[in-house]
Amino acid sequence: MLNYIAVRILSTVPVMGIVALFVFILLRLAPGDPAAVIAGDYATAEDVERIRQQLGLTDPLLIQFFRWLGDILQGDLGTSIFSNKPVTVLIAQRLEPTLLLALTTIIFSILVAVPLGTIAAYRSGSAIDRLAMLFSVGGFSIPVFVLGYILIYVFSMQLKLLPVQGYKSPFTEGIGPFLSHIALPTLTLSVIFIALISRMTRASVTEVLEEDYIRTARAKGQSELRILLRHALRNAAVPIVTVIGIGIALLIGGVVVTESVFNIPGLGRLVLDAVLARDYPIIQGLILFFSFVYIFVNLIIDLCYTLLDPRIKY
Amino acid sequence: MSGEAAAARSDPAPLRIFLSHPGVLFGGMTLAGIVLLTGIGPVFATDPVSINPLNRLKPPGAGGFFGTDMLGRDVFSRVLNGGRMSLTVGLAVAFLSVTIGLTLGLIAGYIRSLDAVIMRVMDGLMSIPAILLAIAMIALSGATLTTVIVAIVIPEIPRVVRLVRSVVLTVREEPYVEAAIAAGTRTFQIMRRHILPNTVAPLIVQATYICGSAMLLEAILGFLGAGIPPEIPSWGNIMAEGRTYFQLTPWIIFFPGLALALAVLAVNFIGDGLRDTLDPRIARTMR
Amino acid sequence: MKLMNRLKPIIATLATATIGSIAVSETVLRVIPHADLKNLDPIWTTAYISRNHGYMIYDTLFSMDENFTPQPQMVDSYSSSDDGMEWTFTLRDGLTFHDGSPVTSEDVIASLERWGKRDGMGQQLFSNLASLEAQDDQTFVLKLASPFGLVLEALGKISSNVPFIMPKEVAATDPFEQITDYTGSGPFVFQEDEWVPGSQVVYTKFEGYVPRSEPVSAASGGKIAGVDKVIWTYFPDQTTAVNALMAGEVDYFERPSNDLMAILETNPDVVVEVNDPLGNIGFARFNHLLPPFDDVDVRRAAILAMNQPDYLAAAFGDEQFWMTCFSVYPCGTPFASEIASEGIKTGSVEDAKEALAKTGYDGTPVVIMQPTDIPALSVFSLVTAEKLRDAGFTVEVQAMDWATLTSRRASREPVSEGGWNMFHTWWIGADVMNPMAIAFSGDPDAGWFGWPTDPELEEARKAFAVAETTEEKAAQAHRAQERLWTIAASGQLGQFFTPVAYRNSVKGLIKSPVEFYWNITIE
Amino acid sequence: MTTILDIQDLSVSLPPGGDREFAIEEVSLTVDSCEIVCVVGESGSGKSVTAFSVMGLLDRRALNPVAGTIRLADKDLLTIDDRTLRQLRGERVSMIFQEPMTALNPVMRVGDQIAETLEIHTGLSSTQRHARVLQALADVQLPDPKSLAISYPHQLSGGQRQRIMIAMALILEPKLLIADEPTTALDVTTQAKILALIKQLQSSRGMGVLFITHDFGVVAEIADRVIVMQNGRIVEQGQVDHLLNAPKHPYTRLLIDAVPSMTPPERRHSNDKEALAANRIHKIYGKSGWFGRGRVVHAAQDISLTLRRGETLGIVGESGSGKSTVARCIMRLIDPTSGEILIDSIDIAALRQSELRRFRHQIQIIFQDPYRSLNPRRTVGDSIVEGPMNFGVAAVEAWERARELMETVGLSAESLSRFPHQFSGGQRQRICIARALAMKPRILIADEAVSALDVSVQAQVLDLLDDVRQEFQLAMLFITHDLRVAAQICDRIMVMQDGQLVERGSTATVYANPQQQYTRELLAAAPGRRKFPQKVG
Repeated sequence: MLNYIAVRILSTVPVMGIVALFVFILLRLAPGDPAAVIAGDYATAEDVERIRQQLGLTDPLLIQFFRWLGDILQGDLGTSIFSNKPVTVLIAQRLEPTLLLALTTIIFSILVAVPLGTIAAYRSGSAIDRLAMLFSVGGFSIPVFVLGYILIYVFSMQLKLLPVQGYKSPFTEGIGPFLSHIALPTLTLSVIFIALISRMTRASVTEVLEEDYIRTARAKGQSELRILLRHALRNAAVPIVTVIGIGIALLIGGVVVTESVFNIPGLGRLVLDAVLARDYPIIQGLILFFSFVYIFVNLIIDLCYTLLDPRIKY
Repeated sequence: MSGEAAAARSDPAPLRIFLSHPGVLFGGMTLAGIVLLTGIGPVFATDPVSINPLNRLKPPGAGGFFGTDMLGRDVFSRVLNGGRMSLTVGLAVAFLSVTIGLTLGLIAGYIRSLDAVIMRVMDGLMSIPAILLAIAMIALSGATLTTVIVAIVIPEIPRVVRLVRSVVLTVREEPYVEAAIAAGTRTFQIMRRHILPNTVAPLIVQATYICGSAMLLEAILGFLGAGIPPEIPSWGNIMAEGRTYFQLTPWIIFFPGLALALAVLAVNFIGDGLRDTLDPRIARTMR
Repeated sequence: MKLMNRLKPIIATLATATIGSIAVSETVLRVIPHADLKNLDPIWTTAYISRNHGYMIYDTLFSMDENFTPQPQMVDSYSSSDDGMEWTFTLRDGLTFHDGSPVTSEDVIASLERWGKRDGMGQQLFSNLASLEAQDDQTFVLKLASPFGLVLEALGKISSNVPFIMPKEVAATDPFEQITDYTGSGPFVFQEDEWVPGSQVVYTKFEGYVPRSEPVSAASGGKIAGVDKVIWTYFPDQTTAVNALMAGEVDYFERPSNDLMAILETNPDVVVEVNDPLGNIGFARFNHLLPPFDDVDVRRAAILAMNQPDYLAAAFGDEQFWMTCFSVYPCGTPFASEIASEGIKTGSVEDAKEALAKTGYDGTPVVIMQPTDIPALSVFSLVTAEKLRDAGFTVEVQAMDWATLTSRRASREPVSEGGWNMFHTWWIGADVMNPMAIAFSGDPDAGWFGWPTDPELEEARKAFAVAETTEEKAAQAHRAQERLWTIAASGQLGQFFTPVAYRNSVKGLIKSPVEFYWNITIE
Repeated sequence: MTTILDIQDLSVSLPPGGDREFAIEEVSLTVDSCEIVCVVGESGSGKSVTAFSVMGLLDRRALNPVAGTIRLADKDLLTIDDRTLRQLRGERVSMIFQEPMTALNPVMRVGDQIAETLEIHTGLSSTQRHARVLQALADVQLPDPKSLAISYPHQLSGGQRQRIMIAMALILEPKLLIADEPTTALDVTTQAKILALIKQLQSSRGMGVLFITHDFGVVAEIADRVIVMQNGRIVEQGQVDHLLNAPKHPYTRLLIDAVPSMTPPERRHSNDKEALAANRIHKIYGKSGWFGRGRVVHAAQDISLTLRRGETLGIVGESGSGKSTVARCIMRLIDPTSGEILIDSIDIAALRQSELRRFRHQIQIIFQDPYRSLNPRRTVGDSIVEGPMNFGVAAVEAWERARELMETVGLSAESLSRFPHQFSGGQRQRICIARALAMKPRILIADEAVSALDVSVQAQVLDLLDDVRQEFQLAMLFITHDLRVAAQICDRIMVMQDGQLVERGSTATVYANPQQQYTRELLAAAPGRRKFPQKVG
């Protein structure tokens, strides 16, 4: 087991390496020039050149890459060209809102999606099933931002139930404000995630319900509900958990949009600003960071398999 | 005898089931309708890019069926023409990612030596959130139809590769493949004759999903300001441009939004239909 | 893995990384700025948001009043020799930096020198400068080598780059590197630990600030902080911003999209008004180095097609927010006039067609760079594209974001090698009030992107610089305008005003081209 | 003797569009206490449907009882409500299934799975339940119940799992046990033990058992009464001895005759020249982890064999004995870790894939599962001509030969243009044989080639194999777990266990007086030795 964890962790290193290289190349091949942006309207070509040198953009690519890589290994993701702040600090500032938004979304989605998918699977072909699946397909079909606008319009502007925008930290401003501010973003972000999970739950549970041991449980005289909870869900868990892991990427993507719509000062906003401003260090740092999170989460999930299914041994 | 009979009964015509699938019926009709409209629409609709500042933000009726946008352009004709672009993106992405993914997947699944390399790269790509990758690529290398398509294709590839690879790995264990090996069939032929056909079904299904999500992603990229240049209308950038006016003139977002939702819905329905018709086991490998 | 351990600190600092909380006792002004404050050095960048930040925390020697005449701000008294070659300035008493140390001539000189290396006008001042020396802590002397008539205009420059006064050691920073110490002597103090780039900036009242006695007039007069705290929260999304203002979650919205006014005006608690008397001037800039716009007649033809109302209506909607202006200097400013402006008034595609036909235009495609992330400019580009097409040009619109545009417009290469033919932008009125503005340069080497060449224009600008009397200045200004029109340096797209919107509880906004936050109170 | 189960005129309908209207039709049978009733039939005979309708476990979307009654404990199971039915299940009637692996919940400790039954039907405390579970495990003669109770199904052997199932089924001492092919998935030795166990428990508890099977050997071992089903109808029933010795219905007779005899027929000893020799073949499976080597499995340990033209060499053994590994090594479908495989004194074990291709046509193989041996997407013809055409045979010629071969294996030449799913299992196996023969091989390997087939079909395919062997002078390597089959077709046999060779010799000798203990057990375990007098020479 430990052996496996070690292997698994080691195996993420090349992946991270590839991500790093990919990101680096991506940014360096791009035409946009941060120096010019910095130099501003009145700058002459010389000024731009000067700035470019200060940013070390004139060195050979390979040197730039390894310099950068070296820094990363020392935990230094570089310094923002514009705000002059260390990328790690910028990330730290923005981590909380994104993290909590992601968490509330995941929790909410699971609470809704798993029962939904299970019922759909159990009553497969029934009205409930059709409805649930229609919803889930619908979830994949509505652009996140349109949904966000509609929710704001209905809940904030018309019903005046919830605040329009912003983020309140549960640590400094209390749980109440936090919840009221996070509610709409969570709802917005959850729809696609619910769609994803409920689909997988349905597929997985449907498959499990075909299994012989379900028949055995019935032969014992077990009640249908118990069969679903104790036998079906337990065995259907692995693919569901897996899809949640893969969904993290989807989630991070959604966060970018949701945060701009609801004006949440999170990482999604940060990356967007950085890209539009050509703030290379931030873009690199963030994409690396997100990939790391993704890989890490999926690593954890991998290890959870052993708990969910004793047959999986490492 | 009954054993024989029982066997002979297996495998009814999948096409019939497929076509009788309610989702497919709905999806197919809707999609056909949309394609038809976007196809012939531009003929009778006005010029989607001609601007008319004095006739801006007119509600539906006053300015064309769907009203006009902030430049006084006819939303109706923009939606029709935009559909063309969105569908192009959807189809192009689906086609490209499937072809590339298929090739890589076959290689990875059959040539052990390359497997590790390819899959590591795929893992790397997969771990970068699609939207981030896309906005980065587009914003950095300039938004054109091509860059948008490429930017959406790249994150999609790994999923296809994994799917194909898993199919290859299972199928290559099948006795009939071993029989073919025993019959001295060359690897390439084995792939072509025995393995490739097995990947087709799941790939078609996957393709429909990719197509749908690509159209959505295009819209979202537009919203984030990294979409197809407004010169060429697409459902995505129509909505993106109109979003400032969401409360003032909802129709600018509503109509393209509706069109998009319908199209994606249709495509997804067809995908589900295919999935249910084909081996349900592939349902698991789908998103 | 290593990275993980290294990232631990991030998780650790989580607690500190929360949005600044607001105590009820203090009065707070919650502002939606027009842009995200990306960097804090108003000398290093010309970004207007950084300039506004500068006005919050720094003070200036002179500052423009409503009539755009420079008035002393930090300066108490000053005198100049009869030939105007030697100037002596004395600082007010009681000027202190946020750290309590007094403001001295040394600080002033260091600050001006740094500014002089980056700012256009500053460069001109220093190029005519013989010496700039401190007499004592509060007095310093400026000696000119050659006549320069705009000493006070330069020192009182209202917009980027503004000669803000920083502490000596801060001003010692290489002008091409950002400062890292944000100590100023202005009416507000920057709260660095509460700054979340991309989202929030927090300022608190500087108790130690000694305002002038005069009433506020634009940038001049006594800067009295009316609130304890000013919080800028950047909204990337207009719709959300407007909703937030209407829901009373913010007090003041610097630059709502003109089209959203319709919504805002429906809300009784929200005031919408134009605060900037000058507004902004839309420009269509040609690249004078590349065909087809290396030919003055082709440029003229293009300008003939440009009809200001079309641009303005398309970009800014309701007419209350724009007006046509056929002067290179903002209408309503001293040098504004319509001398030689006939050519730009026509705005008729037909005339353009005719004119173009007479030129040797060979159908060379016109590459227009369209900044899709800036709505107004994006619209300008589309309008121009349409007009030029109708006028018989071959047009290719290339969409990109502003960042890409700013880097690409610096290229003098042919289009095939990343060059360009046209792009659109605007200058805020205050920046183009006289010929000195770099926008009007006729010198391709020192000049602004587009690089028009016209010695006579340069003469006019130089003459303006040394002109003593107002009449003389006016004469040179008009000469410059006449040249600019004749060489068809760039297309004039008219004057537009960006209204502000605020809760009616906010009082005491200052009429000015630049947003100031002193003198504002909340009821 | 009281009647526990009484089924009268039960008919269960099939979904429309099938080849017949009813899965079972007018089935009437009874099970008394203290008796084991075997329901025998081939696939599709409806024997399982009968069993499942008693449990009320039919898939209602497909199968619906339309007529008749099932009386158990003076209730009609077809009319009572689900609650009552659930109560009866496990308490009065319980069931064990064919595949104990899939029948047990893989993520639940077996102890808990047994306890679950108690949880449902009794108010016992968890400690009491635990005690009962341990008792039950002991009753089914499982060693060390304590540790077994906390283990997961995948950690147990097939036999142990089936015992768990039995313990689970019997923990509430139901009056009726339904056993659906409970030993089919097990090795022959294990099967013998399980059968013994069931019989013992049945008599000690005086239950009635409804035992579903396809194997007359098993019937002979365990049944008191026999019911023969065909196409959903009962064709004959009666006391076991009576029915086995004097079957009335032709179908019954056919089934009984199809059971291969344990006595090898007289065979001439082939002195023909050697077609293949394998020397000291060794196959090791080892997962070598990042840190050091993982555990290593010796799938086959220096196995040597020679194979003459025209003779059939059998390799018999139970699952995991390594018999298939040897076959696949010789095929070079997997690469032997060491050892040589000589054809015409060329060691093909050493050849690289590219060089190997030239030799491929000389050895051909037929697999166990007829449903996976043919590419469902290619016509039978395509599959058959593929090989020859790989070796440059002209299409016309290849197809001509294919037609002949179809005749040879007893199928019509037209079938070439049809797809596999249009054929039955037996027919597919014939096609596979044709495909193999198309290569004009010298050596034919049959890897459990008849194991998946119904007895009647099995017999025919066996005959076919024997015929083609003679006709084409093939050297045949016959892999099987079924001693009866081996007895009938093999000239010589090798007995394998755990990857090692236990005993070898001419079939007759080995069967007559086995030298090794394991071989004796194996032979002894073959079901139905005692009750097929006319078949045990």
